[in-house]
Amino acid sequence: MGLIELAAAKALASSAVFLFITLLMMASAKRISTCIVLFSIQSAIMAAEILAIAYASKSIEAYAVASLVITVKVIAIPWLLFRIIKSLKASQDVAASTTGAQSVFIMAGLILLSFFAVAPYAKTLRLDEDLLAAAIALLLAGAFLMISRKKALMQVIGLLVLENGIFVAVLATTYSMPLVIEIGIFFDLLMGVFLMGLFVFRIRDTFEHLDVSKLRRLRG
Amino acid sequence: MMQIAFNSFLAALLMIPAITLLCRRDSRVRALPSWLLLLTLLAGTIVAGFSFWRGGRLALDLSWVTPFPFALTVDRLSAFFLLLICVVGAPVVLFSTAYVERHYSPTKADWLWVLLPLFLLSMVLVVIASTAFAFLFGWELMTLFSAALILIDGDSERRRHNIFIYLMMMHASAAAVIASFFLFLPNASTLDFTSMRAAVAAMPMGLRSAIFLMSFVGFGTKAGIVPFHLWLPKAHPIAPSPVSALMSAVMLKTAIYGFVRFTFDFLGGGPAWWGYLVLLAGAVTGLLGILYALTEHDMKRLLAYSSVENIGIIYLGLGAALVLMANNSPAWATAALVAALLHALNHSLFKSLLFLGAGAISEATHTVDIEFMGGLLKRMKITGIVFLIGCCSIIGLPLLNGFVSEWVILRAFIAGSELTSLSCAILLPLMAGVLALIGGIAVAVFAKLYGVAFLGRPRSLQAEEATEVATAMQVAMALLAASCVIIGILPGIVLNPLTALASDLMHTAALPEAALSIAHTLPWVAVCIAVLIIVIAGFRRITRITATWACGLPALNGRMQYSSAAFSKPLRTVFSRVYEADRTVDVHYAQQPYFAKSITYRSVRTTSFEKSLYRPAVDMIVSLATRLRKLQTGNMQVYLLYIFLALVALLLWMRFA
Amino acid sequence: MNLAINLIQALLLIAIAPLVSGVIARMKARIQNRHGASLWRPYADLLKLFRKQDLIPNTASVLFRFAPTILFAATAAAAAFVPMLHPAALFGVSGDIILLVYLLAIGRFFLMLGAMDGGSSFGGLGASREALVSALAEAPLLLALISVAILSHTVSLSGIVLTTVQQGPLHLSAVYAFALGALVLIAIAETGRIPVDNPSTHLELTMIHEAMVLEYSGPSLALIEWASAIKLTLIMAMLAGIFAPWGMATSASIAALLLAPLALIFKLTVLAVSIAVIESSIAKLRIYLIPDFLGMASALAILAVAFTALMR
Amino acid sequence: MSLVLLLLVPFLTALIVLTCKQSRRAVAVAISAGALEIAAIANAMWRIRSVGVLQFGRYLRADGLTAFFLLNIGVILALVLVYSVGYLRHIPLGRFSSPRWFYSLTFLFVFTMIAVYLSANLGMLWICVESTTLASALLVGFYNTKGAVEAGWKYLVVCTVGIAFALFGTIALYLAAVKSGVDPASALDWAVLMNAAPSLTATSNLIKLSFVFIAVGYGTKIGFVPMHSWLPDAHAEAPTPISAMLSAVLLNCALYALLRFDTITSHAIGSGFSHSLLLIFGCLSVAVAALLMVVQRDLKRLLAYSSIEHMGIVAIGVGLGGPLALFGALLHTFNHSVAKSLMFFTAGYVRENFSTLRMRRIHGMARLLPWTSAGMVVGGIAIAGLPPFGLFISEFMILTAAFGTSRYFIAILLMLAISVVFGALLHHVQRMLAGKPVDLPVAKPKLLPTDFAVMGVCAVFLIVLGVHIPGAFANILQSALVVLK
Repeated sequence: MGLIELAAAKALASSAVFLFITLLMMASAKRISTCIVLFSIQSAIMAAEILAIAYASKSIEAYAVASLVITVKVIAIPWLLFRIIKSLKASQDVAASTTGAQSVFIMAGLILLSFFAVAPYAKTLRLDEDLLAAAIALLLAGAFLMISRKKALMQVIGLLVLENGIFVAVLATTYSMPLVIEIGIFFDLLMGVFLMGLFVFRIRDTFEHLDVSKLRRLRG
Repeated sequence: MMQIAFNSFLAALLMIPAITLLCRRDSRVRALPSWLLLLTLLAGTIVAGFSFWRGGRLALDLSWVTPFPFALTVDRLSAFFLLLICVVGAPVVLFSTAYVERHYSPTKADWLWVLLPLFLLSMVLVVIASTAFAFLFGWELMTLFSAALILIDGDSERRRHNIFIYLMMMHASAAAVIASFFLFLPNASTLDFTSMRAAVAAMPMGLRSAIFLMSFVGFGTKAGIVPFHLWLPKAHPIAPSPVSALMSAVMLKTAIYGFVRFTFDFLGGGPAWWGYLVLLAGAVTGLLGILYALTEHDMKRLLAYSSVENIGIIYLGLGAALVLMANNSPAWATAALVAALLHALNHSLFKSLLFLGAGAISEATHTVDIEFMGGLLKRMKITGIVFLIGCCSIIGLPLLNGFVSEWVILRAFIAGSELTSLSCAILLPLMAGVLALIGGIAVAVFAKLYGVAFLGRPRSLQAEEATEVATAMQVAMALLAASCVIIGILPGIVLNPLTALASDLMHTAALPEAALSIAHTLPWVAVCIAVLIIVIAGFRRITRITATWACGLPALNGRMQYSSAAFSKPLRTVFSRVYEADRTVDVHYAQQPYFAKSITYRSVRTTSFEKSLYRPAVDMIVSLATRLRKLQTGNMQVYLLYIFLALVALLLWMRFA
Repeated sequence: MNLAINLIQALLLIAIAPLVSGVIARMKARIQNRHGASLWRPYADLLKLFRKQDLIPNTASVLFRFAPTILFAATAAAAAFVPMLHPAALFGVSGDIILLVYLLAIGRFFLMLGAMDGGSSFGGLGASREALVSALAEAPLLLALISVAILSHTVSLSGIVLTTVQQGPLHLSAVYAFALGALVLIAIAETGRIPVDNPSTHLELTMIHEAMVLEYSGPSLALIEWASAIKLTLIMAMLAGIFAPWGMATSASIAALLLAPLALIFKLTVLAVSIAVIESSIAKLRIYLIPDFLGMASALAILAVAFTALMR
Repeated sequence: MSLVLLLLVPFLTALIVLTCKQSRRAVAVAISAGALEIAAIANAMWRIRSVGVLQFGRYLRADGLTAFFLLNIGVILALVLVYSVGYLRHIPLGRFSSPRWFYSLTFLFVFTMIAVYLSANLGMLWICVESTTLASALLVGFYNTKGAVEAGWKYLVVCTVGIAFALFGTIALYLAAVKSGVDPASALDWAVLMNAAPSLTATSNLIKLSFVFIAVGYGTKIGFVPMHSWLPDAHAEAPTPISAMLSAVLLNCALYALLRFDTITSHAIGSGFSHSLLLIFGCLSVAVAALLMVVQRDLKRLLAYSSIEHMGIVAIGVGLGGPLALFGALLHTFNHSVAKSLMFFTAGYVRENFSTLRMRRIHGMARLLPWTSAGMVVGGIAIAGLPPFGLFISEFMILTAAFGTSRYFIAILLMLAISVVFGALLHHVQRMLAGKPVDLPVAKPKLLPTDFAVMGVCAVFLIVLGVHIPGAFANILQSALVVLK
């Protein structure tokens, strides 16, 4: 067993932990830009995993997917978000509705919950347990961020985290889905973020603020 | 032959609206649709009569058109109610021909002539349907069309409120009816009447009772039994008079039809408590109905309440039938059923007569408030006389149709004393007392109505200037009055076919001969009284017209007569518990405290049911809704939270279920 | 033969009605230590009235004229139901209590209308009070009759009488007591005697019947008076027939036929006396106490019906 | 090939129409393209009828179910296009809000929805559903008013989140399939999964998990309570033709996706689980929506909630299972989309004339806009589920099924809810129709012949389906049922 295999195996084994760390940091982050950076790190970790898998299972598709992840999630989307931030010239605060400490604790709780949740399946499916857990954790974390952060951009980031979660789930299957589908999903994602960016601008223009919790004209 | 007539009858009812819309432009043929409708109804009368007296069956199956089986069958029961519809419908249409053109602008008239046939058609559908789908189809349309007809008279705030209540309660009743049909489902493969009939045998008693209760509530609401009567006095009076006539006289009867269909035809009777329930409902409805009528001085609302009362009487008959059946005295049960059905027919005859009369009066005096009438008999002879006949029939005076049905019901009650079960033997005869009490109060009510509206001095200018209405109207009313008299003197003509009908509904051989003995007596009594009257009237009398004695004071005026409120006061005090009226007396003084400039007395009676039953229900729904509304906060993050929670909840459910 | 007897007794009732009221009046007078008018006075009155001319109020309509006729006709027809000399009656078997009660209602209804047609306030006053009484009296009357009908398993008056005759006084069930009580009270109310109404007063505060007939005069008034006399007699005869029918001619033998009228006269006299006694010993009730009076009657009637079932 | 055509036409139209500067040309192009598309749909349906299943490559597939929903979208598309001819007169010109943008986005929207119907692969199905959101979000925010932007934003985010869950569900299903030995390459193909379904029982837990996520995900898009929150906003703020599209086609679109998954799940682990889930959502939606309709103040929000209610009814129909209930449910989707479009069209006229949708500011419609009122009455009676209109039939079927399987609780709840809905509609509509006319803020624009045509066609559809289900239509429904069997 060569060194690289070892590295790959290590990467796979420990990547979940890295993901959790990014999540906790996101929970405690105060500035949007921090979250964006964390997001791209998160994506990078995923890319690393995929590369590892690709190397392990020698599948070209996996390499393609990895490159996609790097281009779209690690580079394109963060860049797009930074552009938006710059041109918005709005304050960088994430406007959390929970204090940092609370957020971190909740996040930790969600991570534990996810382990509890996947337990039954991991057994039956002979899956890498902590990856699946990480997937769920990312899902929950994304939802949590969207619910607890009032800034429109944070919603976007939360959504991205959430989708990362789904993506990790795909990884957990250790089989890659048909390439077309993957590409389609990525494309959709990109479009989605782009659109949301568009709406962020519109919101800024029509409401002079970006606090989505203040968008409450339509109710009942 | 009859089959063809039957089909063309239905087709015609369907076509006439189209014809109306075609004819509206041309003034020469504007009247065509109404006369066509009249002819159609006469044809219908013949068809129904054939099937009612001869017992012939007619059938029409349209299932090939519709997604669900849609079959129409005329057996004796359906024929009876079809006859009822046509017999009442024809005079009403005749009346309308004159009424409409005086009251409505051409457009409104067109609306009426479009809607009226459809309304009739929907009622016909209900009574001749032989599948659940057809029945419900007609049932729902009946409500919609009647509401549309009510709207012709205008859409003021109050009217709309009443219509709203009407439609809501009808929708609820329809739901109950639908339920009572569908409860047959697992046992009856398809919802056509024959298979439903067949399925009952296999059903457990609980299910049957559920069906019975559902149909009791559903049809009861349509029929207007207390406490589901709320809509009736609100909806009937505000319709155009011919329509009120149809609603009160015919539409209510479709509910009776449905109830009879279910309880007697499908379920074939049940345990005694069904009967007790129906009896109770009948008694309460009858009493409260007539007591509420006593306080009214809006003529049409009074008549509406008296419809409630008569429905109560019909339910008394039905209840008696159920109880007697349950205590295996089938012959008398049949008699009671006959009585109930006969009263349904009678009520539709005299009630339509009275509502048409009310229409004629409101046309002559431009009011329906009897306090502003008076002395109309001198000014509108024919109307006055036929209206009198209507009043006499509705309070069940002998030699008129109302008496016959009440007589048979009373006989059935008395026959109840023969039953072995003690409770029945006590209860049924006492019910006769209830019926008598209802009758007694009815006498007071209609003495008041007729006395105040038609007799004495005119109580207002418009009453003084009232003139007789158009001939068509008079003829229409006269026809109804005549039928009242004929049935009253020769009840045999309807009693015998009804007996046949009832006995093959109940699968009983023959009626106790005593049950119909009245049919033999009445003609003789009629002859005897007629002779006496002729003899006495034969005497030569010298008469002189003088002024009414005014205790030596200068001439009296209309305001000095007993008003309708004054007339009913003694009885109202006796039953003051029922009314819980909230009265207001405000006096404006010229000089405190002696010289009152004006005294106004207002007594508003909102039925306690409205306060204690319906208001709370509505309020509950609305408050629940407003509370739910708060959940839609407008904050997107909360929305996300909902999704999130839904997901978590489902995951847990999945885990532990 | 039967038919003949029936016709006779129907006509007899109509004929003697005024006499009965005359007797009552005489009795009252005697009790009040007055000499009183002759027994035949009512006939004289009727005759006089029939000769007079009929004054019609200018507001009145055709109904005002015909109400008395119909009233009389209906009451007379009702008279044909009541067995007096012989259990069987005209409309024999099927001439039943229900029809009887409702026939009386006809007259009452038209009298009310006639009163309201007069166009004065008295008519309405009388009519509304009459409405009160009749509305509350109808139920107990019917119930009381039904209770005896139940005992004799028939609704025809003759049938009821016949069974009582055959039972004999000692075997009567207790139901009769209740029924009798109820019927007596109702009879008083129906015929407008004290304490419910006072036929010999014209006081606005109290009068019922008199207020209704205030506008009538001449033949019309005669018919009304006669009709109410018939009603009174009819109800007395009915009481006698139901509760003490003994002495009626059950067979068509000469002896029986001779005995029957004597028995009838005896019974009617007894009843007349008792009415007279009541009328002169009790004070009239306030209008608003009449419902209680009739309530008592209803209670008795209900008990009567209930006991028919309980005591079988 | 015909499938490609189906997709190509709207896609190209979306591009071409952008080039037409003046609106008349844009309208012309749009109408003709619409005609073309409808022809294509007809052709495709005909082919499906003859062949049974159309397959193009690995990713495009059309069977009976597709055919039925294609019919639905075709009819509504036609109605909406004709309606917009009259409607476009009133589009306030803005940066993006011009007829050509409107048409371009609309056709993009149509393109994505048709893609949903045609996708053979569940992954692609997901992609298309998500892209419907993206395409329509801009349309919802079309007017760029505060309300529009807010609604658009909420719509976009909420739906994307929901759909994300659906993706997770899809993957879980994929995982399950692969785990139980389906070839990974084709483990998302519907046909393959259908064949393999019986052998998936081994991983029943995972399948349940997947269906929960699917139900929540696509349920968000269908508008099941409690995921419905985006729906009233979007429906109320979108341009009227789009509101019609959203509630008449988009909801069905998501429903279609759910149906596909439901079928697989039922085949794999028995219908018990998925159907009870659907029943829960159905009952919730019906009850809540019915109550909320009572207290609405905005006409289009009212209609939106009624859409939720009807989707609930459909869900109940599907959840009850059995041929009759399913037939009823599918029929109900069609009836509902026609009736609801009619209602939205009338709502459009109301806004044009009263320039508000606050129902308490609207009086005397019956006198001011007799024809619009007539349309509203017809539509109202129809969506209240009364004869002689189609929804009565479909609700009758669903109720029949409910009682037939003696699920009394659901049946009674359904009937109660329908009564409440009736009350709410009656209460609101009568207040708008009657009363004395308000003086209109804008000069009353008269209805074009096209408007009459649209309303007339809707009414005719409803009445015909109310008394008689044409044979051809019945066949289409039957073949759709066959797919779901």
